[in-house]
Amino acid sequence: MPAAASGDPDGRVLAPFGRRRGEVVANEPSGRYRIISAVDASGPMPAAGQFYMLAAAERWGGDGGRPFLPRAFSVAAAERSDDGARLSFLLEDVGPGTGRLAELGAGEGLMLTGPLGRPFSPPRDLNPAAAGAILVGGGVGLAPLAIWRRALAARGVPERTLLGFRDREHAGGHELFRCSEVRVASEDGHAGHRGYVTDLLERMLGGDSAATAVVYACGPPAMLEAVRLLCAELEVAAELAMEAPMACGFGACFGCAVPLAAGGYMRLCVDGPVVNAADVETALVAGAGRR
Amino acid sequence: MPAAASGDPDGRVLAPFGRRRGEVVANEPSGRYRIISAVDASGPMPAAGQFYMLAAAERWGGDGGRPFLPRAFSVAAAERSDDGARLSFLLEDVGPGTGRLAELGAGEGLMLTGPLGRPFSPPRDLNPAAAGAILVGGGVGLAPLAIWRRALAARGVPERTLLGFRDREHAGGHELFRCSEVRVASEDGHAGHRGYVTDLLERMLGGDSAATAVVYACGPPAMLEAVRLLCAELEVAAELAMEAPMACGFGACFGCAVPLAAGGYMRLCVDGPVVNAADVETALVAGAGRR
Amino acid sequence: MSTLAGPTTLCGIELAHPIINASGTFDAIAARRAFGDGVLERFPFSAYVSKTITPEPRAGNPPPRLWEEAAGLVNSIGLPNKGLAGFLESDLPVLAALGVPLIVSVMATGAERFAPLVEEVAARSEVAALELNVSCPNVHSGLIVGEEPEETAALMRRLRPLTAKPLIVKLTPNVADPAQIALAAEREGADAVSLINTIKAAPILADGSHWLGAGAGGLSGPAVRTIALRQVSEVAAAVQIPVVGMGGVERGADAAALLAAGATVVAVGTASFRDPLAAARVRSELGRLVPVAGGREQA
Amino acid sequence: MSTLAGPTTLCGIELAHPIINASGTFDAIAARRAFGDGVLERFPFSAYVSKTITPEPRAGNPPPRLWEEAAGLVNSIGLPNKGLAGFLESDLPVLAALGVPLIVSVMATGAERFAPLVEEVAARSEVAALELNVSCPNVHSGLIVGEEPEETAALMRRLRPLTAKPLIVKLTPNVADPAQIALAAEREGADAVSLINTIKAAPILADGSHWLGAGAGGLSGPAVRTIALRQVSEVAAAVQIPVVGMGGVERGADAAALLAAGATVVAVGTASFRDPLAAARVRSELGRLVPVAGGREQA
Ligand SMILES: Cc1cc2nc3c(=O)[nH]c(=O)nc-3n(C[C@H](O)[C@H](O)[C@H](O)COP(=O)(O)OP(=O)(O)OC[C@H]3O[C@@H](n4cnc5c(N)ncnc54)[C@H](O)[C@@H]3O)c2cc1C
Ligand SMILES: Cc1cc2nc3c(=O)[nH]c(=O)nc-3n(C[C@H](O)[C@H](O)[C@H](O)COP(=O)(O)OP(=O)(O)OC[C@H]3O[C@@H](n4cnc5c(N)ncnc54)[C@H](O)[C@@H]3O)c2cc1C
Ligand SMILES: Cc1cc2nc3c(=O)[nH]c(=O)nc-3n(C[C@H](O)[C@H](O)[C@H](O)COP(=O)(O)O)c2cc1C
Ligand SMILES: Cc1cc2nc3c(=O)[nH]c(=O)nc-3n(C[C@H](O)[C@H](O)[C@H](O)COP(=O)(O)O)c2cc1C
Ligand code: FES
Ligand code: FES
Repeated sequence: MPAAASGDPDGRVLAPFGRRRGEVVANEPSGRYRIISAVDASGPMPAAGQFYMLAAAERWGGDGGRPFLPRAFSVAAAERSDDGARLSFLLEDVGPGTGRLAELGAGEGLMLTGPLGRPFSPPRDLNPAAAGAILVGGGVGLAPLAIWRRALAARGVPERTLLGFRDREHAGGHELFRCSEVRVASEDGHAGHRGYVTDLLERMLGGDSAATAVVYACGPPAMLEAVRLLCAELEVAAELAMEAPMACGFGACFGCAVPLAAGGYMRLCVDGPVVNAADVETALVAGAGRR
Repeated sequence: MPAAASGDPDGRVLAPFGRRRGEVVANEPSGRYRIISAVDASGPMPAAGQFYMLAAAERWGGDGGRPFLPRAFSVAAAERSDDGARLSFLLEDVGPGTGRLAELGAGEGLMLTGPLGRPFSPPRDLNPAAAGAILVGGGVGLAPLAIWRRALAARGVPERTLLGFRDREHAGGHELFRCSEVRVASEDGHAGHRGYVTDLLERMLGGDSAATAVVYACGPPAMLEAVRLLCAELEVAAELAMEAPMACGFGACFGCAVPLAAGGYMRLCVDGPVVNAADVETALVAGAGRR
Repeated sequence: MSTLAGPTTLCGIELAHPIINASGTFDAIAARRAFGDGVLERFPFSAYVSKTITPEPRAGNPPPRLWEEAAGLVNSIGLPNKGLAGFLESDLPVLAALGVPLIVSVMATGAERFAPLVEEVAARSEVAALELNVSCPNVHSGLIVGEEPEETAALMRRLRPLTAKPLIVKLTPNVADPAQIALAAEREGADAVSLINTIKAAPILADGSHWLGAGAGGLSGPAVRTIALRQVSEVAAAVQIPVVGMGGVERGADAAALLAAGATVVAVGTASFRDPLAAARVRSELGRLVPVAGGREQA
Repeated sequence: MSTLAGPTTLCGIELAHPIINASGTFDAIAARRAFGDGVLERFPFSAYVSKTITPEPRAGNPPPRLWEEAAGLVNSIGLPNKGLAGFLESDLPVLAALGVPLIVSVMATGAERFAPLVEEVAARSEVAALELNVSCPNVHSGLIVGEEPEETAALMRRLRPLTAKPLIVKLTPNVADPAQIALAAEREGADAVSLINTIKAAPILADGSHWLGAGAGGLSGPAVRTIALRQVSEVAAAVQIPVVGMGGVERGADAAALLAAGATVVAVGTASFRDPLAAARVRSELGRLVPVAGGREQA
């Protein structure tokens, strides 16, 4: 578990110390998911790939039971507004924490700590020959890719996006990719390619010169693992935005252990959540993503 | 702690076994208190002096923390309606349980177990020479007296009511005594006699022939104790509707111990909450009414 | 999996299902005063465990006796009961009519006072088994037998010859290694062990005063659930005799976890306070439960 | 009462206020990576207690390491750390710059491995005191020293001569009588005791599988608060040396209760996970607290 290098020259935006109260300004359904937006009056603009620890201001912890600890969410969009940063999160209701957050209405308080963690790296940092970026997402894993796509577009980096969905019911978060070209795979074939999004990726890396590719992926562990194995085989540079159960999000609890290829563990909250695919032993982290 | 006599020929109405879901139909402020009404589709009409164990259907116990156990409330009014019994409770927000109940809106679920406990006894059972009833109430203690006054009126028993309030802010629950003659005392003198309600009682028992009086009292422990001492001194029959911390309300936990004059304890939930003033050692029950 | 909620046996006693009550958390006689015959018609437990009986009557501890904590309850009831004679005379006949096997919980300070208690209770045909409470943290009985394997063994050696009826030893959770106590009890002929009893706790206020009349008490409810799971699984792995598991059971999934951890029967305690029929709900949830491999259950 | 949140001393170490962190629940170095210099500017603890250091580096337990329970957290982190050499070289200089006294938590399997660890850490001028972790339930070190008074005494006899710096013995709560362990530690020269560590617990699922990679872990958070209060008050009543109290502290009133129960200093643990500045809030609530005699406080 050796700590990462000090200095962290990885583009991460530092969070204000402590947690602060944001205000929910929107909570809309998006397929099976919800997009929750909140205004963060005093925090900085996050970098793509970073996350926040979120908790409802009321009925969370304290004298209460579960939800007790805050929950981690990748930021899906961030816009400057007159009142501060407007942050959006794509959220799947899978348990008490996400359930409580999903019911928050406009005007209610959202406690937030963040932005936290290591963001995505520019394609050229990963592959000096990079011609652009390939974004591969599935499920709520669309969230960090949505903000990353915008950041890439703003920097004029060409990007192609591949999204996978289980079935019609699970298709959500599309809104976040408005005005962008997206190829879709669905396991039930209701949209785009019938099958896995990694089929599309394999085809693309085959057609492409893998030598100029850089892959950024976020999604369920099984999808990430398929991406990791494919990129390892084709020697394509890749970053994965991973998940692990987190209690704190700022390196305090050592709970978010992810096994390293070199042995030992990293703390995903400070050494990730965006990791170089070559650094981890597996993307199938025990305890994460069993939803 | 010898259990009370079996058979309980005390007029108590039995509760359906288990708890059931009622629906809140009104929640109105009344001075510092709130009057919460719920429709109980399947329960019986309670007897005056009985209580219910209440919990909100949502966000109470289970995976949650506090409130964890249900809370006891005297029924303040009960009316037959097409949908079942319409029960009203007078409630003071003093902690997590009452706070959660106070925020319930119409249409929300209210879990109830009841009616529970021993109700008030008819005046003649307490004093064969009884000419009527004197009701003495303070604070949220108005609740059981309100339903008792109606029951007495329905039976044509003459009744006089004395109510005490700390100050203007604490005056509430008046609505429950609509259309009835009430004498009032307030510690700050904002209404009626400046001083304690027991001053009014003392005067009344002095003027009256104490020999034909029967007193029913409910209110803060200090008030009940003053009533108890006064009635003992004047040898006036009296019933007190008491409070003690309760976990279950149906004799399961032995938590609601009230010291008996004869030594040992009674369980207030099954041997009370209405007790003969002569039976208890004190009305100052440790742990109750410290609000 | 639905057979989980079906018939089972405990020390040869046939039970219609595996959900019983925890001692001291359901007074069937008082419940009839509150609910009438509904209690009999829908009795939620497959066996009834009495509140702990002592040789002499006890008034119990001075109030307050209850403190609500986050997801838990601290109690210091202090074993109020009518004493052996009062119990045998007034309560036993009523409890015998509940229609389920009767387990009588007993406690005394020291083996010599324990012996006649066990003998007299066991002699009654209405009694199916005895639970030996060697662990109650609320009674200041000097030595707490259940904290020492050797003390527990000595007590069992004295009591075992007195009856052929099943003796269930109720373990205290306030020890480093409950399996050692369980093994000692098993070695000396205990037919089963039950756990966990409440965990020593004291609600102390900011001004230093103790809230409970008796100062300290015992914690129960969801707050102790994972502690119970740990102790039940350790004990069940160590002994051959059946284990009655309890501690914080609220839902069918909690009962299933205790059964999976090695319990034969599960007791519902504090949950009955919130809902007198909590045990019936636990049982029906248990019957419906379809475990998601490696996932948190949805009851 | 507001002086409750003012300066104090612990074993001669001057502290600006009585709120410190619980070992293993706040990594000041990682926090700087997340929050930058804000951590130094608003450092919430009056002393900093390191995560437990072992002689050799440890990777920690296999994931999952966390389980959220009602009002509590079960963890089985398994003491990941860089080992003594790594700690002294890379972490100690950084921690020394925090601007508060530094307490280093240490643990080893057996007195002979403990001794050089204590000696080397104590020799460093940056270190104000050592906390001896004799209780961690997550490391399968064979014998758990902190469960036996005699084992604790023996360890102290070996370690006490090695340094004049304060030695704080961190007690395990998983014993019948923590005061006996505390007395043994005091008798052999401990300068203070701290408690409670986490309570043994195991999240077991309905299918019998263990959720935690290591099987079992330790419970912390509000669920253990009244257990901590009971143990702290018992230990503080038994010993003369100061007591560091912890377990489930969320609010100023919780800290006040531990202080009233006899603690000199209060540590905030799990609460920091939800709010990195929880300890600062606890301290300011403590300062504002006006206890209502016999009443639940409103912070
Ligand atoms: C860096 C990071 C970024 C994330 N970004 C997002 C995001 O953008 N959007 C989003 O929706 N989610 C995101 N997540 C995941 C999100 O944090 C979790 O879904 C959330 O914590 C679940 O909390 P809960 O209380 O709703 O459910 P929990 O009950 O805590 O767990 C949810 C699910 O996990 C599994 N699980 C958890 N505990 C257990 C257990 N004990 N046994 C078996 N299964 C268990 C179950 O299947 C359960 O349904 C992210 C996580 C991380 C670490
Ligand atoms: C038979 C019966 C009938 C009742 N009828 C009514 C009624 O009609 N209307 C009504 O409003 N109330 C009634 N009560 C009282 C009501 O049950 C309590 O007010 C309620 O349980 C409080 O719950 P809570 O969670 O809001 O507050 P809690 O926090 O549980 O307690 C409320 C107050 O009690 C004191 N207290 C409780 N615990 C502690 C503690 N640990 N330390 C110090 N002080 C403590 C405090 O001052 C606190 O503010 C009745 C009680 C009984 C037994
Ligand atoms: C109010 C109360 C009274 C109890 N009385 C007894 C008792 O008389 N004898 C006994 O062995 N256990 C007694 N217990 C302990 C329970 O039987 C049980 O072991 C414990 O509460 C854990 O289960 P739970 O979390 O489901 O309540 C009592 C518990 C409570 C809460
Ligand atoms: C994630 C986690 C890691 C911990 N690591 C250590 C440790 O390394 N050394 C130690 O002595 N205690 C450790 N503890 C125990 C705490 O220091 C503390 O004793 C316990 O958590 C109770 O306090 P709390 O309820 O405020 O968290 C740890 C606790 C948690 C929750
Ligand atoms: S979540 Fe706590 S260390 Fe990563
Ligand atoms: S409240 Fe449980 S016995 Fe009275």
